[in-house]
Amino acid sequence: MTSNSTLHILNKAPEHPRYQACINALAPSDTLVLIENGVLSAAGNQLHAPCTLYALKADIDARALEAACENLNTIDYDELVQLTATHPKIISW
Amino acid sequence: MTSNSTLHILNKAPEHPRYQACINALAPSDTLVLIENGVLSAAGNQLHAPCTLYALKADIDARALEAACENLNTIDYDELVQLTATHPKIISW
Amino acid sequence: MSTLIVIDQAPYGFWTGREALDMAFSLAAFDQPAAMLFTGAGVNWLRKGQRPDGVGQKSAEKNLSAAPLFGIEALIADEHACQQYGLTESTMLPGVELVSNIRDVLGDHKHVVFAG
Amino acid sequence: MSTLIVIDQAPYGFWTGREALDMAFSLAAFDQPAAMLFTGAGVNWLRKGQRPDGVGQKSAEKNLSAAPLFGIEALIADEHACQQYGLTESTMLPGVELVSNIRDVLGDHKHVVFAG
Amino acid sequence: MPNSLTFTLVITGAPWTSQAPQTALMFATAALSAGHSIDRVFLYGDGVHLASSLSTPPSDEAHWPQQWSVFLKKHDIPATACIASALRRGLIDKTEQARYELPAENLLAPFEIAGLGEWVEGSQAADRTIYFHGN
Amino acid sequence: MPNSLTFTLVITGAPWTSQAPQTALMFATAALSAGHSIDRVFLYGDGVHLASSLSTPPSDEAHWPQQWSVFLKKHDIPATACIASALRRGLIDKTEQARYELPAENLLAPFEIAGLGEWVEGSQAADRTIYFHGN
Repeated sequence: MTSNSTLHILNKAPEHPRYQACINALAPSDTLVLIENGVLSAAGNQLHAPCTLYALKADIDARALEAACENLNTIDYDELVQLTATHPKIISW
Repeated sequence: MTSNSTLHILNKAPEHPRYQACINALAPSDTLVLIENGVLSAAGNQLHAPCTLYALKADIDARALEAACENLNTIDYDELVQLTATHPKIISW
Repeated sequence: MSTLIVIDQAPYGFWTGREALDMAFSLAAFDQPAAMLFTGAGVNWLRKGQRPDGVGQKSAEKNLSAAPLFGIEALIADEHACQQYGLTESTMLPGVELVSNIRDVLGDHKHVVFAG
Repeated sequence: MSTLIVIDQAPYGFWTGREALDMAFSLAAFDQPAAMLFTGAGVNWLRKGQRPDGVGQKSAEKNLSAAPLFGIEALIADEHACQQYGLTESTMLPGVELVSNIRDVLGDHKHVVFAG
Repeated sequence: MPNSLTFTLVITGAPWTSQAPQTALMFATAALSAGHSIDRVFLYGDGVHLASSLSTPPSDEAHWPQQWSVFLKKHDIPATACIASALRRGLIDKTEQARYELPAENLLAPFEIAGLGEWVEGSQAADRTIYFHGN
Repeated sequence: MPNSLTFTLVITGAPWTSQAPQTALMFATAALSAGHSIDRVFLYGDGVHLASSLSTPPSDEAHWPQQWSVFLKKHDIPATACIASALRRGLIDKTEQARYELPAENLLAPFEIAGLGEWVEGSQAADRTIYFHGN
């Protein structure tokens, strides 16, 4: 259980204003999961997250970002559920 | 008739990615009309348009931006129609 | 612990803010503590003197001014966003708390909710 | 003179791009000259090897690859946006023209249209 | 004063999501006042929701589908919702109800459902095509 | 392994506009597989369009309202569309059809229409409330 950390679920492309708002809100003990258009931030080295980071594999595959994401921890929907189970506090951006 | 210039109609707040794309596309001979959330760029001196500029009064009033817009040319819907009539080329952003 | 409803989109152009406000009112109506955070273009909800007759909508300012009556615990605004949009004490609704560190505000609430 | 259909939103997360593509195909079907411009997050339409089975959608790449067959005159991409999203010649669909000055592209077309 | 022109209006933003239908109506009213004509209105993408016969806002709020319906009828302006956008989003006329054996239809008169060809024709024939997008 | 938890899912993004309904369904399926339970699904804002009985995508495309309907029935999960969001957007059940004398109803079973109280109750009662927004 990592009960002191917040799980952030981010589905916005980096040019969306809520993307940067989420990044600014991250604490080092938090966990960030990129889903949907959120995975696009892994393209072109735009991503600078100061905490534990995951990205959803189905969304990476859809957008052909396997190469850009090779240094990220990729997860499937089962692992996303597990992260929500171990984090009592979750923010969907 | 100002047939060489493009009329740009911009309804996005300044933090929307299409806002800056529109501003970047403006030529000095163009005309920009701010409508809807576009008028928010007049607040806080965020607006830097290199061309003729108008803002729609109904949208300024709704958002209480009369003071911020006092140096802008404000127009009503009739004048907006007139601008579309005098500009053969129009881009709605 | 309270629920924080976040509005980060401007009024009139978007409908999401009104639906966020309804969420806050609904929590209060069921005696659940609720606060609201205005950030990004959402701070434009807080400007005094809105006159939306010409755009055929009801006043967002008027809707929001009912928040204390409904029992919303706090209206919190992102200081930086207020500066960006030229909002000062004199142009803003009364009773809004300005904060510079959003991360702390998010940390203070058990639930943090966007309406869309 | 041609109509330029602009896509500035990413595929899969938004539906607008597909409806933009339908507009371009429709123009071509009625023998009206049409070109497409990809800019902002819209350049992500152009990445090779999209496999959207896991998100329950049809391939945007596959849809787009029909453009020359349908008679779309040009696929144009904003060079700067391609750089931002790490798109290179080797990761991009073939036949895309890179441009650095969007203003010129907009100026070259009689109609410039976003789908939403 | 410019000559009388014909306008095609395209609305892509939904009511109760964006301001597009309202701005478009104010624009359309002003265009007619100035002596121009509107040869057609085309709803595309989320804009098709403007043509719902079931929209029921609170009675003290503007009712954009109804306002548009009254305006279109009064001035005899044809208005079309794109069939591909409409079917996906559950906007259905009698013909499509029969074709797909659906339980109801919900298209507000005088809106009709047709293909993108209407848009192509409109934007070729009209002097001006103006788009009203969501925010 | 964590204990079995209850989830409330809130969907605010519309199908054929956003990816939210699809991501939510994948999440919901995975949650049940892991032994968790979903105590309710709440549609809010544009998310109410997921509950349309008239959505008719091309036959070679995913049909998200139908997929959700099958999933909810199979697992006996209650699902509610917010009444205020739904009425404005033309999403109507039999009760509202009668109350407002509307020409049809278009609510897909097993979705129901109810107030935000459902959301308040869900987010208080469930161990986790997860939101699926548009992009």
